[in-house]
Amino acid sequence: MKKILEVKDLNISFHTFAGEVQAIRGVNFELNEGETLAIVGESGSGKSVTTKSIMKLLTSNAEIKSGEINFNNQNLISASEKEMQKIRGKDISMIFQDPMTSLNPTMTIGKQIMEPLIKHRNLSKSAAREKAIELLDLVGIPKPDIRIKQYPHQFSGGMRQRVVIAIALACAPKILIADEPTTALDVTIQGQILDLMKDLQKQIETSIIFITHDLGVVANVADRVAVMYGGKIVEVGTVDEIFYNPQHPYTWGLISSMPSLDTKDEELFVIPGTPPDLLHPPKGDAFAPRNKYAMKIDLEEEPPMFKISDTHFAATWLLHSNAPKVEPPLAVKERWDKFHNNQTSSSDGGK
Amino acid sequence: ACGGSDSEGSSGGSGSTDSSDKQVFNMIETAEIPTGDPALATDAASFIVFGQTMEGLYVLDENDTPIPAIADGEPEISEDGKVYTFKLREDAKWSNGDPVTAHDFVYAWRRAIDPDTGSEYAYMFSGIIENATEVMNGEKDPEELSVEAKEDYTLEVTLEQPVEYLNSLLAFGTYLPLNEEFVEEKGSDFGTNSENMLANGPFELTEWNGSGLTWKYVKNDQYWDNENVSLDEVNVQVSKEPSTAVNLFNTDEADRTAALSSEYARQYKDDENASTFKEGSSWYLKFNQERGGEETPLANENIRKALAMAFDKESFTETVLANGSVPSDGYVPEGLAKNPETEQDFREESGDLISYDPEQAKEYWEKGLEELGVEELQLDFLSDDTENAKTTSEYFQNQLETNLEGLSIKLTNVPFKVRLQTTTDQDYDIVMHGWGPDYLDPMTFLDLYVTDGTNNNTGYSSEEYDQLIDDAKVKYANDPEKRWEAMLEAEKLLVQEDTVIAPVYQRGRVVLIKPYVKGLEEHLFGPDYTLKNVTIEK
Amino acid sequence: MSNMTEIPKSQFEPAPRDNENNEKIEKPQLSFMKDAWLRVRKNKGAVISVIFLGFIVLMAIIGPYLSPYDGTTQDVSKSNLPPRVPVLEDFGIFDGNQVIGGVETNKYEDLNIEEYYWFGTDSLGRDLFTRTWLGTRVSLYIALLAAAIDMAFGVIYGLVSGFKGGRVDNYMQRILEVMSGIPNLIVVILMLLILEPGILSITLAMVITGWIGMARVVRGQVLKLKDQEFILASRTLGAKNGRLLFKHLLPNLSGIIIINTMFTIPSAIFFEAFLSFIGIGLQAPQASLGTLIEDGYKTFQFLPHLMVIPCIVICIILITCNLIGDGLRDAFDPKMRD
Amino acid sequence: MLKYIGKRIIYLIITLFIIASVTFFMMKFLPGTPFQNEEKLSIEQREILNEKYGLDEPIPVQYFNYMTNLAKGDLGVSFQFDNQPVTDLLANRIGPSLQLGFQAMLIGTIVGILLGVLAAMFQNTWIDYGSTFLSVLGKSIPSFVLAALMQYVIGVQLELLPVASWNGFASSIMPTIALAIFPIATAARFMRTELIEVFGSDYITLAKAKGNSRMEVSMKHAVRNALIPLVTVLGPMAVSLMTGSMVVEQIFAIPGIGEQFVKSIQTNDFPIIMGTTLFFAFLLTVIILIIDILYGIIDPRIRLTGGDKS
Amino acid sequence: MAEKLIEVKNLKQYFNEGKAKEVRAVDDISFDIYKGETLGLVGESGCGKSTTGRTMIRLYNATDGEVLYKGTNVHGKKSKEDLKQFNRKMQMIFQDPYASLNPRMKVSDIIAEGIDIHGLAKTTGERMEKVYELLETVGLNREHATRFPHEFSGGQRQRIGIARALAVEPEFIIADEPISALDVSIQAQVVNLLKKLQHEKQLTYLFIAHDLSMVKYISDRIGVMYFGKLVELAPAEDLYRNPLHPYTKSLLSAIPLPDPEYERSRTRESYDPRIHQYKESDEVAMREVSPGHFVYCSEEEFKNYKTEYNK
Ligand SMILES: Nc1ncnc2c1ncn2[C@@H]1O[C@H](COP(=O)(O)OP(=O)(O)OP(=O)(O)O)[C@@H](O)[C@H]1O
Ligand SMILES: Nc1ncnc2c1ncn2[C@@H]1O[C@H](COP(=O)(O)OP(=O)(O)OP(=O)(O)O)[C@@H](O)[C@H]1O
Ligand SMILES: [Mg+2]
Ligand SMILES: [Mg+2]
Repeated sequence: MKKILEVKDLNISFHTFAGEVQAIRGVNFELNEGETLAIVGESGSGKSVTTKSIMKLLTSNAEIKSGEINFNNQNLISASEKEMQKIRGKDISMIFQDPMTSLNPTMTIGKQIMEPLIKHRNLSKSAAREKAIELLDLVGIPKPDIRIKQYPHQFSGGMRQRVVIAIALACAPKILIADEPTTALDVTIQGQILDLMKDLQKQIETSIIFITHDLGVVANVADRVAVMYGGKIVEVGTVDEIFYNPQHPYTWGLISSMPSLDTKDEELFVIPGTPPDLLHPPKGDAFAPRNKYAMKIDLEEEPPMFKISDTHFAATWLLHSNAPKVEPPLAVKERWDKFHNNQTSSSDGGK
Repeated sequence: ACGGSDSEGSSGGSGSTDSSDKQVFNMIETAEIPTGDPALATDAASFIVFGQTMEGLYVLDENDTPIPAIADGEPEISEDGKVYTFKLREDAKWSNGDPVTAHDFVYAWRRAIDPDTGSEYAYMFSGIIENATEVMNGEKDPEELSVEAKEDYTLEVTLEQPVEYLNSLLAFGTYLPLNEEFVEEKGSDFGTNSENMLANGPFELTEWNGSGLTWKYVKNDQYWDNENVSLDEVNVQVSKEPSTAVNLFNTDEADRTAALSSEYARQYKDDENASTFKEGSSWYLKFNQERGGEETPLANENIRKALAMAFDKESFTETVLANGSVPSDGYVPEGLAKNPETEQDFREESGDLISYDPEQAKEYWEKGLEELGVEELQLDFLSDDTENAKTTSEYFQNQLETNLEGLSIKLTNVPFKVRLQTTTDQDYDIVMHGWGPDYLDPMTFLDLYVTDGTNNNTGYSSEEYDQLIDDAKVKYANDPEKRWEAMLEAEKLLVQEDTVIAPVYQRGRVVLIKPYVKGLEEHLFGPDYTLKNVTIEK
Repeated sequence: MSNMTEIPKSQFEPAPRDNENNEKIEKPQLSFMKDAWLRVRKNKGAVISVIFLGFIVLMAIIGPYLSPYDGTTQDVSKSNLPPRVPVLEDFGIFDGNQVIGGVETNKYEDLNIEEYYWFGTDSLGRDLFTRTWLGTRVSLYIALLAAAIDMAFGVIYGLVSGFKGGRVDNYMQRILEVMSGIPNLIVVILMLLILEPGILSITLAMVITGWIGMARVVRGQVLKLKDQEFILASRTLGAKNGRLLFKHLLPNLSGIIIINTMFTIPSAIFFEAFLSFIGIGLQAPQASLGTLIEDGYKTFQFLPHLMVIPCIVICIILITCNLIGDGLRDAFDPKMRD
Repeated sequence: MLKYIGKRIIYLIITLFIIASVTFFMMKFLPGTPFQNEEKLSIEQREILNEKYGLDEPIPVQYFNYMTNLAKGDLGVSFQFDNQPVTDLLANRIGPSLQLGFQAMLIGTIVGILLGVLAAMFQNTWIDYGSTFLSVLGKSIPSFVLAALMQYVIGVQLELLPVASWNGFASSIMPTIALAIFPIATAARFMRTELIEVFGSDYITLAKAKGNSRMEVSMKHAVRNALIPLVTVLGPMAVSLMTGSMVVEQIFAIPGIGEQFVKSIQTNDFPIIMGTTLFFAFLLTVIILIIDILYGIIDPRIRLTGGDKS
Repeated sequence: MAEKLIEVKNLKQYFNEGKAKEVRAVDDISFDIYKGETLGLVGESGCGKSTTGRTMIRLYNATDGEVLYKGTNVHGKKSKEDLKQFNRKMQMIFQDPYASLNPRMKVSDIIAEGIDIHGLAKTTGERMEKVYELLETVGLNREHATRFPHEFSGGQRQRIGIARALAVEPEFIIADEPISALDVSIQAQVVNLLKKLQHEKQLTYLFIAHDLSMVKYISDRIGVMYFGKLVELAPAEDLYRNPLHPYTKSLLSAIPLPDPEYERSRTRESYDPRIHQYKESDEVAMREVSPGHFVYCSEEEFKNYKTEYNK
């Protein structure tokens, strides 16, 4: 598989009135052609900042301290604003979380879809309109020729999100970044949108970075999953590896704190405490204070990425050869068992 | 002075290459023209317009002496001095070509006095012309006003009693003639813009829309004496802001400013373009002796005298007003009237009745306080919020408080209307009051302070004073010398002995006028100026 | 990763856990106001403005006592003097020189005046330094009074209107609409003619329509806040209206009230100056910055200092108030607006 | 839409009625008579005149008379300008005021918006500080000072423009600038605040993500949205410009309505006071109505209230 | 579980009644809540869940219908004292952890508000004691009492909200999406806490949410709402196993589960209300398909559901 994007050792800080917020502290990942990479993690863990930095859309108080973002043999971090403008919307486009606020309320839907088409594809106005109607049709909006003249407030939430998707797909981008595209929607509509995205991905063969904190959604859309915590990726692997063979205690927490349809009376697994204060990131593992399995070394040294398989890495000292074997939460254990059974029965667990 | 300069005057003294030989004069006024109807006119701006566009039986010459205009020479006066028969000049015409006849006077005067017209100056006829008061009060018909056109060019006027100053009244705006046909045709639109007006004077008013800030006078071809008018056109621009007026003058957009404000007058008083003129209004402090039915401290004569002597008028007019006003030690202004025999000015003859004298003031003050049995006094000082009134008040406050120990002055500056109301209600202690003449005679000032006079408002009541005024009005109506004496005595009583009022100054004005403007006549009564004899000698 | 094996085994023992600290908040305690203050402090413009404004206020308080002259004593022989300051005059500025009609003169020398008038004197020979600060005092007083009345009235009106809602709100809004239909200058002028002239009536006249803006803003905010869940929560606990208004709504409105007031103060000062110009200002001998400017304005072509000095003071007050208002808005905003 | 406008017009009439009533009774508190030479009139004369102008009747009767005349569109006759119908006076005077107001408004909003956009785009740079400082300074200098300074420097010293008077466009330049300062400052400050907020919204990020440049984002997407709140303050601002321009009118000797109005109050010219107040109020309410309609044009969310919701 | 704590009978809540923009947020719904149980309420956004809860607690005056609390109508005329009592018995926990705490009040004052209103503490010392106790009950500690809400994370805020509700010792709590705005990792904290409290204090819950897996976990019975109507009401297990109403089915089929294998094989069903094709004459009402399992249906559908259920 061909790498299309590579993020290396990214460090980003925000300068705020209270001091320097170290939002991203060494993020590495890569994105392959045609795959969907899901990034999960709790609120404030740096998911949005990471993806916004790919587009170079960070606010003015942000500073990219170090790192590389390689796209098409070009390091975007050193790209000029002009060059970025050519990439944005054309090669990389983005879908935002809130369909209610991400459309310009005073511009017709048509204009908003046509904008990137005229810009990057040099289409004429009429051609762009035609294409826009086509796109609306593609994302399943009935009567697109009428709808195109309407304003966002005349659309329901689900329809707006489709419009946002249509805008993002207008130029058939190589990478589509979807930052919590369904969080604000109902489950039923969410399901439709997810199906739609998967369909479209097949049609235009784009790679997707999908941000969410809903593990159900991740399970549905992702090929690979990166788990973020405290400005870092703490575990990355294929969707099966993350769901059935999670290694990082934070991932354990995430998975087991969700009741499955048949958990009943037992207490849910809880990740206690609060997220780290990125103004003063703790020494050692940022997750240690909330980690039931924390060891002395967690308080002193940051864990490196331990390799579990070719595709699966996790940053926890528990994987160190000297670490004691610990008992993961029950729910995780059940998953492990399933995974190992699968592994033994059929060797290809991935796709 | 320029009367002699004939029409050649226009081209005379050219030197400069005047492309057109037109004589154009640009001037500035401070207020809009409120009306073009002489019966309704009440204020300077309107009377200035009539001064240029209309002539009555008399007009004022450059020395403010009434001279016959539409009247053809002096009238015939009956034995008892009550019936005047005027011959009118037959060459006088309205600007539409109609002749000016005796009927025009009859019509105009009857119209003015008719209550339905609502003239605020109707009282100018009252007590002068027979039946005027009754007509004015609606007790008689306007037709009963004793003025008659015996023939087209003969006007007979019957007076209530002989009037010493009749000529000056006949020069006044309310006594102007009107063309009946024209006025009736225009109805209520008469005088509301320059289209709806007729002239019988040197100029016609044009380009006046009724409330605009600009208008023009153009030479009236129908005017009987138009050969002696050299100006072709006068452009008037209203500027209420003194600095703007000066700026316009300095950029040569205006040849004459209106009266400068104190600040500018002070700066420009030595300027070669500055011209100072003493106006006819007298300004003084009025002391209220009775407030809310009770005597005020000012009922005490010593207190009044003390106050009247306790401020420096000289430095007031010099430094605070600095606008050409002169300190005054009497009530009747200078230049208003002359002794019928000696030709001596009333002011001069009457002399300095009360002057600045802090020492004397202190004495009176102490005596007054003792009589009142107090050590301290607080008095209200009421004044307009115009005419530098705030600075003026502050000046008086400072002077009085400094010179009179134990006095504290509380200032109240209010708009004009409020000041009038407060004065009428006698709800004040001291008020700064100004009065301008309605005709050229001291009586226009003096009869204010008779018992219960409309404008007395001080609670002052003196049988002696009332008697003197009555004598002057009735007993000596036909005896100018005696009458003069009575008036002199009255002023002395009012100011020097009873000190009902404390004279401060006679108002003056400083205007900027280009040296090439010659022959502008300024008046202390009636229109502020007349332009008939103006020439531009660039 | 090379040194990984070198990590001693002991390091892999379970870390000591103190459950107590689980929920500990590291940051020092911050009240809402303190937090806002921290934000304001970051805004350089606002901080500098606070310093300048503080200086002006200080001068309004002590300024009149700094000069040897009392501001009401007149000496017409020393009228209209230009500024002259002891040390600065040696540097050729503020030395009493002025140019009149293109000629440089020094009135102090011409008239043998020994005194130093730091800001010069006015037409009655009064010390302008003292008068400027006295005027500042009056202007600030008027402005604060106006702002306070505006605030009290506008806030109550807005609160009631927004909180009661429904028909009451509808009527109150109609009343506001009518009130704002009346051109405010008319009201002010009429009020000043009817009322006894003075500082209080000027202030009242200005306030008559001034509170409308505040009422609108407060109402808007109340409408937004009253359906917030914390209000609903309080209701479900059985809270009465008084509690909702004063414990919940009012404290949350404080931000916009302060900001609005910061903008009311300069507009009141400005309006008073404007009234002075059309001749319905203060009673003499009271002077405000407005009347001083108006006085000086008449002669600014010859005696610029009479206008320029009070003008500078008024500008400083207005600019600083505006910038502080901005700073406060930025500080309160993130939570207050949406 | 029509129904909405109809409703608003009814409100407008009610508002005007209330304003007329309030002003009428307030005026009756004014001291003194409306007669110019009040001081020289005797009591009897005053009574005669009062009778002539119907001022001797009980106030409720006067009120009733005024209101019935008003309903007929008759605003009465001025006292100051004898026999001039108030309607004519207004007609004569309103032109220059409206023209100045309009010009100032136009320049003010355009320049102000530009300044505001610049300030917001370059937030916290010297451009921002400069624009902020300029606009606050513009707001801080009393307009009469500014007008007089301009007249002196530009008119007298440099002789670039006419010092005063009202003829032709050239003479309207300085007054327009003097008047425009306030809207410039207001619009700039408003625009800056709103834009900064709009810049923080998701749709702006999306617009950037489409590859728009800063300028395109600002002009195509942000400005229109930031304009919405500005529009609300434009109404009252326009009216105060057209009516509150008395200072500028006086300094530049412009035959406008503001300057006229102050004088009518000082001289108790009741019909003009009433007429002008009503006219101002009418203007204000109509402008507010227009602005509400304009609102709908700028903001499509408001346009279709009650209408079809397809 | 026999005792009915709450009976909701034909409750209606229309907004802007009679106007063009009338919204029938709650349109004639009836259900009971038994003492000590948790009733879950699910449905898509805007279907009227919150409105139901808020009307029950009298934040809105019901357009029609009644809510009986232990047999007395909550919405009838009541004396101030009765109201106060009622306010103590029924409490609410809100959705938005940011909007539900007054940013200008200290945590101690927020929690003590109910204590203050109902005069439950005689001295300030006693008041603070109660506050500390409540803080500890919800897993926070004493020092938090003097802090301001903005210093807390979402989960902590939500627990403060719970503490506030508990302060008046209620019997019945309406929890309106108490976890929707929280991170997955925090949700469990709150849910565990709610469960623990229910055990300790014998509380009854109305639990509103749209996350069905969480609802199922916490609820004994579940009601499904669609457009202001209750369309299905059944014991939690039963509902999941045998969903009858097509809307319920579509809802269940849409829940994403953290199980990639399941996700790969899932098929979503969509719901189109037109499939019902009710006729004028049809009496559409809640009908009991099996004991405790109600469906909103017509007579005809009822038969079909019955056969389907018994399959
Ligand atoms: N403009 C900014 N200024 C200061 N700090 C910021 C800014 N943007 C983000 N941060 C900080 O960076 C960190 C990461 O934020 P980010 O938005 O990437 O989180 P996230 O994982 O996307 O969370 P969520 O799930 O809530 O969207 C947070 O601690 C946040 O406070
Ligand atoms: N105060 C109100 N005035 C008018 N309409 C309202 C009001 N409150 C709610 N509504 C409307 O009532 C309907 C039901 O709203 P409600 O908040 O009860 O839905 P919900 O099921 O809680 O949705 P969500 O899951 O988004 O919280 C919605 O259409 C909403 O727009
Ligand atoms: Mg995010
Ligand atoms: Mg809800």
